[in-house]
Amino acid sequence: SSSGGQSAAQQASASPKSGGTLRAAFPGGGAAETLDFLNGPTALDYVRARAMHGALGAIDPGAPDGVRYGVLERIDISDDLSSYTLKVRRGVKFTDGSALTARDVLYSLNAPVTLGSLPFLKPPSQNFDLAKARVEDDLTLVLPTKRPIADGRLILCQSTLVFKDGTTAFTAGMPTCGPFKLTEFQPGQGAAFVRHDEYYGLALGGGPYVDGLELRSIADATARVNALTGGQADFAADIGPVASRTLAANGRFAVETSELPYATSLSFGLNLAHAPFRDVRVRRAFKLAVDREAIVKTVLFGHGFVGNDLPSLGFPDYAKEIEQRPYDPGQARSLLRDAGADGMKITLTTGSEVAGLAETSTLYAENLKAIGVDVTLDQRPPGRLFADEGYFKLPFAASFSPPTPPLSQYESTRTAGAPSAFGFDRPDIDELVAKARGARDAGERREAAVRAQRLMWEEGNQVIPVFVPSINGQAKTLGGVRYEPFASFSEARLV
Amino acid sequence: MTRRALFAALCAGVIVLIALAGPLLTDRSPTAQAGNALLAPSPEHPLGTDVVGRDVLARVLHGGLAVVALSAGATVLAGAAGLALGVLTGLAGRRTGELAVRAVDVLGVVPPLLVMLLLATGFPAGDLAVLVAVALVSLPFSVRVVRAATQQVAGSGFVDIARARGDGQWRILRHDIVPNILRPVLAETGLRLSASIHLTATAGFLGLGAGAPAPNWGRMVGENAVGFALTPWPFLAPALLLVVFAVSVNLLADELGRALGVRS
Amino acid sequence: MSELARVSGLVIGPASGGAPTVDGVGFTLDSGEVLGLMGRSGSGKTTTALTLLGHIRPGLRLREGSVRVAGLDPFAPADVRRLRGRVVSFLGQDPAAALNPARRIGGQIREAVRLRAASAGPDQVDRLLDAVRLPAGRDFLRRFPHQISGGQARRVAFAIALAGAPELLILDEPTAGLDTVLARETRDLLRELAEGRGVVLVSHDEHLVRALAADRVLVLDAGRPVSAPPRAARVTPSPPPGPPSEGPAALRAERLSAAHDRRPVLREVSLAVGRGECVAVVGPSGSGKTTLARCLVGLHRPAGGEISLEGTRLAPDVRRRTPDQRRAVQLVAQDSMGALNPRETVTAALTRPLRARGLPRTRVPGLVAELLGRVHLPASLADRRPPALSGGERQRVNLARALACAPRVLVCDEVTSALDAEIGEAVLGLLDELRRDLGLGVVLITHDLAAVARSASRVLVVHEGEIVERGPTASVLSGPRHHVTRMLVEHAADQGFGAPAP
Amino acid sequence: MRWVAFLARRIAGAAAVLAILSGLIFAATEALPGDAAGVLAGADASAAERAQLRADLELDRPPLERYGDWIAGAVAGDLGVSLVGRRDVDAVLFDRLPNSLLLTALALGAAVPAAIALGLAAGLREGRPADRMVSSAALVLVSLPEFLTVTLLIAVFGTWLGLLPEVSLTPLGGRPWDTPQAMVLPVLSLAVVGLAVMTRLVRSSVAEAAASPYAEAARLAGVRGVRLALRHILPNALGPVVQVFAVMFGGLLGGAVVVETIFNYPGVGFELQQAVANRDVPMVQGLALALAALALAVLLLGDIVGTLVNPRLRSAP
Ligand SMILES: Nc1ncnc2c1ncn2[C@@H]1O[C@H](COP(=O)(O)OP(=O)(O)OP(=O)(O)O)[C@@H](O)[C@H]1O
Ligand SMILES: Nc1ncnc2c1ncn2[C@@H]1O[C@H](COP(=O)(O)OP(=O)(O)OP(=O)(O)O)[C@@H](O)[C@H]1O
Ligand SMILES: [Mg+2]
Ligand SMILES: [Mg+2]
Ligand code: NI
Repeated sequence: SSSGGQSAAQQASASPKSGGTLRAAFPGGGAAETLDFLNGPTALDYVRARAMHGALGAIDPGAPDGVRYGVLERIDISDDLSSYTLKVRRGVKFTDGSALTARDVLYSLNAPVTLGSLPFLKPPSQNFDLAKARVEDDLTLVLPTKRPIADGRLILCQSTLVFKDGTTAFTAGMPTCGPFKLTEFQPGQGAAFVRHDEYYGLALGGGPYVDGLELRSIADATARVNALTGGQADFAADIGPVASRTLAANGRFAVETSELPYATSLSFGLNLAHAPFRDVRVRRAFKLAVDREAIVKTVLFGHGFVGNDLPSLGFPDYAKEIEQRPYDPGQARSLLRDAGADGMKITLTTGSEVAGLAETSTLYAENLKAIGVDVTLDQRPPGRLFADEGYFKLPFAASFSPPTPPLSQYESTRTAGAPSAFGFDRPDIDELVAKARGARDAGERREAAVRAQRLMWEEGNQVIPVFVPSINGQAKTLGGVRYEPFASFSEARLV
Repeated sequence: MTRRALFAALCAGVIVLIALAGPLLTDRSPTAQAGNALLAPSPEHPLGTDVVGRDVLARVLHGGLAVVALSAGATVLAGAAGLALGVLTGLAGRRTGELAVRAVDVLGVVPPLLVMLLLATGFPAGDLAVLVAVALVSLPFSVRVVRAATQQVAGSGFVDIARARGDGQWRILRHDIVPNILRPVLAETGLRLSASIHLTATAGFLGLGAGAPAPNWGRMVGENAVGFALTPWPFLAPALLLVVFAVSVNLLADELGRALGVRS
Repeated sequence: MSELARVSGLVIGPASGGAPTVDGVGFTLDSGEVLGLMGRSGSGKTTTALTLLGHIRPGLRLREGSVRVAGLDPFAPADVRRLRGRVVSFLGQDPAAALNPARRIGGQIREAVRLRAASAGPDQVDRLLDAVRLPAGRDFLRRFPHQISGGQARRVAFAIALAGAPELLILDEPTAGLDTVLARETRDLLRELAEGRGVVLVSHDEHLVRALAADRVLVLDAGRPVSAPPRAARVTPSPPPGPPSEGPAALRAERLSAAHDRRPVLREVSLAVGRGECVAVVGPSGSGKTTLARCLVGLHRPAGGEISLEGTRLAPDVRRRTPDQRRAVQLVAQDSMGALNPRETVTAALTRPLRARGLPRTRVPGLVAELLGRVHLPASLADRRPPALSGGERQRVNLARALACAPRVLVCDEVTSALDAEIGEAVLGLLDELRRDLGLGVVLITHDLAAVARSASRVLVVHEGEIVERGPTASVLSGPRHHVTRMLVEHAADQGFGAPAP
Repeated sequence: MRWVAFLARRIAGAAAVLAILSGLIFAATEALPGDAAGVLAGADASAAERAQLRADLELDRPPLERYGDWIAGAVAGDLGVSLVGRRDVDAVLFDRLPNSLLLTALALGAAVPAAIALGLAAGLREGRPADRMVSSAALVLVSLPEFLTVTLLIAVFGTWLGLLPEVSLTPLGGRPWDTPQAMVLPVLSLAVVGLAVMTRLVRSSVAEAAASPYAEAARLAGVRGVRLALRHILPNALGPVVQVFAVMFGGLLGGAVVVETIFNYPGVGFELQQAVANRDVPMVQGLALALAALALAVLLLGDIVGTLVNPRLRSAP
């Protein structure tokens, strides 16, 4: 039952009530957890940061601009797509009482470069020329782009959090402007918060509704479920498809899955350095061979979305007009035969980094055997898949990708023969993507985006059979949990 | 042979038989998807299906060989090395003995999991890594038990006499030391086997060791642990086989020790 | 006088069936009485005595008969608890094996005192130690059983048995392995102890039994009570010792010193045994005889001195000696229980040295049978393990095993202490024969001056680690010069083993 | 004096082992394929980004140089900074080690006396019903893989009976012992595993000692029951047992990973596993070294006690 977060939220708002302490369990990273979310390796680090720091906004396909604004009021784009004007919301206050200004926002956008960060926080600095940014007044910031782009709002709002100008260390006592105030943090154990009473959202009639928030770090999925069922937590993140079925049978708990676009793609890279994959028929055969429905049904117990070998399902730029590729082992087999790759030998390297990856790989391998590929599965222990320098040299490797807008993601990972493209180097598609991002006219933009994606769909070297949402368990008393892109509790309520 | 010994031998025999002849007893593929995941037992799937919808019975029948070979291999490896090292260091002069024991200590103090993780990463074949890791991890136990027992016996009058008589080390070992330390050694061997079964299963549980999707009781236990609450069989069937195997071999070791240790 | 114990119709045999070990034994004992239990080695004395404690050795089974001690049945679990240690106290035949190797002797004695005597002051321990003539010093009490001499171990065990003044004392060979002075003192002590309580005295020492038990003597023969009193051991005068052989001595030790834990126990001891010669080493218990024996065979590393075999110098450590040298010098150890591998049958124990000599497999069984015969052990023992042997049988297995090596020198540490006069005589006769026929040199460590007189050509007297007197047997025994020798000889004379007339 | 020399020799030996181990640990962690940069960067990072990360993390310096720095630091009590999360390794160690030590100590504290009691009870009654019962139970327990035992314990005490929490959530800012009820299941899980192993060893040693002549002599002297067991039989049975207890401690300490993971117990084993998964080399090295040092210390203790309980060794250490 992928009921989505909405219904529960509605339930909760039917009888709105404030107060209580919400306890949520997340897979943590042990002592490696840090308040420095720029370098924090786990999802929990980011969730925690999101609770304490204000965000520029969040991606929201339903909103007019494709984003829901946070500490910003709006983002205006110049007609030539070369300059973005950020309007800071008036009255956003830090916990030390000072007001948030455009300078703080600029500093925060620059921080991933000046303070160092993990790659996923770098897109704003890659797309905007921050050195040339101008602070017009306390509430106005103008950002020139490096080259004209239309999807800058998504990039800015996807994951940027704001903190005070001049911050160099992330500590428990630092001023923050998010929905909650941190009161206690213990790496590997958890963090405790109280509601930030000066939070700008309250004045707008929103949350947070709970008085306190506890984010607990529990590494083992079974343990998280146990914490939930044992009443030690109200929310358990990422419990995985199997546990979700167990939980669904229990009347006191609900299984909630994140809505699109917040789903992780499971993908398989066909390395073009490996001769058989240079033949597009072989690539197509590999795409036709996979039984996507079966994977969704058996591996994900229905909590998943069938993929169409294109990333970023659910984002505005995603080409939903391209027809769904069928499961056609017969045609796959004949394509292989035509290409002379019948009975080809290949090793599929996979891991268990995210829920369903290992199982999906297992089923895919069986699907491939059925069309006559002699496939060996190399299942690496957890945490081992990308650790290897040689990962991008593997002929056939599993991967996953968190939800990101398709075009900017393509540019940062697959253009100009980037190693992560597994030898896929198509200047024509690169150009189409660049055009799509930079076109002033919406129709033109759309058309280029779809054309680029169709080419990737037809000739690309990525098999993306399914998208796995975040599957969480929660007490029936909890509602209003949102995704941006991880679970956020700023609007959550306990009834 | 006592009734217990007979029973133990029978159980162990059945398990080994399942392990060896299992693949012949089914024509179902142990890796092919046979239906929905985690189906309850039915006539078609007597033990149900596992987390990815493979027939559990077929996997159980195919998955014994690796485990039996792995645990027996590790036991023999660790047991033999432990006996040899333990006896030698127990008999050797103070200096040499101490040195050798220190050397083994090096192994003993590295957390077993670390050894396993390191080896599982370093070796290309995961199962071999598990075997070596298990053997290495068990070795210090073996050596210490055997060594302590040996030291106790080595001080007795009859060993003195044999030595004074000119019996070679080997003869003393065979006639005086080994028979008198046999009980702890056999008990220890039983423990080695359980330990290696544990570690193999734990490796599976933690996702170490390569070879997936090939079935292996240890790995099956790990793979299906999440589905325990939905249908226990994919988890229980291999776990039970492992436990029965360990119990029966331990029992056999005990009975053997009793039989050999009879004080007329 | 009240009846303390009654045994009737006792039949005990191997659990696996076969001829009984004890067959129809019965007796009664009043308090104040001493009952002597005599008979040949293996005749069932120990087995009978143990029934008073309700104990049957593993492998044997009580077939018939009843036992009552102080009106209680020792074979009833409830009664045995009230008996053992309180009413009945036991001194075993192998005290070395009976002491707990992991505990200090002081602790073991103290425990026995505390356990049995309700109002025991610390002086109780001292009194016991004094009674058995053991030093009460801290240094001694802190030692472990393997750190004391055989005679000392027996006295420690005796002290433990005496603790708490039990009503019935069962003593299995209380004087075996004690020097004549101690043996005499033990006899006096026992006479004192017998007042007001009962004593069952198992001994092959006819004089001791006769002195204490008067005519309350039960003689066993192959498990059956026999009426005839045992034939008095006739001490045959020794065959005139042959003249010391020419050439280098078979075994020679020169200025040998040794220590235990840096405490010197041997000081510059020199000794030589010629081919075919028998040299006796006598001395009070704890004087260092066993240490000397262990030095000779290389099991104890001397602190100084030299040992040579037929002129060739021997390494002090047995591990450094050649196989041939090792075989040439054999030890028959004092602790006969500890010296046998509990897991090895008699046959296996004898087969090993024979095979090690490289004898063909086919000849071995014949030789094993021959060896058993020579030490007067029945072939029925061949498949037993040491716990199923009597004390004297074990001693003889040890001897047979040493002989199986075909040694040139045999170091015998109390080889006849657990043997009755007849078998003891036979064993000494066997040694004579080997000396004569094979030129075997014998170092005879013993407390039995009669045996010395019978076999040895020369005697060394050790006292506190030093040789205080040496000389031809006849002259030493008849004209002892050192006071220690004098004491030993005098006490021997009291016991009836007079020195042979000069 | 002899004892001083003996201790000095043992301690020097342990130090030498530790030195060798530090080299081994460093080499082994170096040999792990891949590095933290790869893990941190994720699948989508470019080669340049990886290189940058490697440089940031100082992974591009020669290994020997880094080993030197590490050892110099370790001697001075500074184990460096973790690559992931950038925390002082010693701080993590000092935070987690007490928790693990407590868990292990409680487990051993529960298991050792119980194992001795059960092993004695069974070994003294060899072949009788009490022995059968204890031996069979130990046999089955010893044959159960840890995670199975843990799963069963959770199912019984947590899920069915609802007596104890299934997860050991330590109050934030507190220590595990602040919520003792949350420690029961982890301790029990760990203890059960050790208990079975040790019971079996104690039993076999005791059975051996109980059949010895001195035990028989003690029985004939009227020593019975607890006294017989504790004063006469146990001292002789203890040699091999002490040794195993010592190895056990090291094993439990480092091997508590499964238990710590399942209960989310904040211990060193759990951190170690995380660190290996993260390829966080300084963290792995620091934790492994600390565990090794600790285990060595316990082994040393085991050796000393083992020598003490074996008088033949004791009199001439
Ligand atoms: N291993 C040992 N450690 C310390 N002292 C010992 C050891 N063995 C023997 N001793 C002591 O050394 C002395 C000599 O012992 P030894 O066994 O040689 O005497 P012995 O002459 O054979 O006595 P006995 O006639 O009683 O057998 C004794 O005082 C004894 O207590
Ligand atoms: N477990 C057993 N099975 C069979 N025979 C045994 C067993 N134990 C002892 N015997 C035999 O029983 C006989 C009597 O033994 P016991 O120890 O009573 O003799 P003993 O008269 O004390 O002899 P010694 O003077 O040599 O000590 C011996 O021949 C011995 O071999
Ligand atoms: Mg006897
Ligand atoms: Mg002696
Ligand atoms: Ni004097």
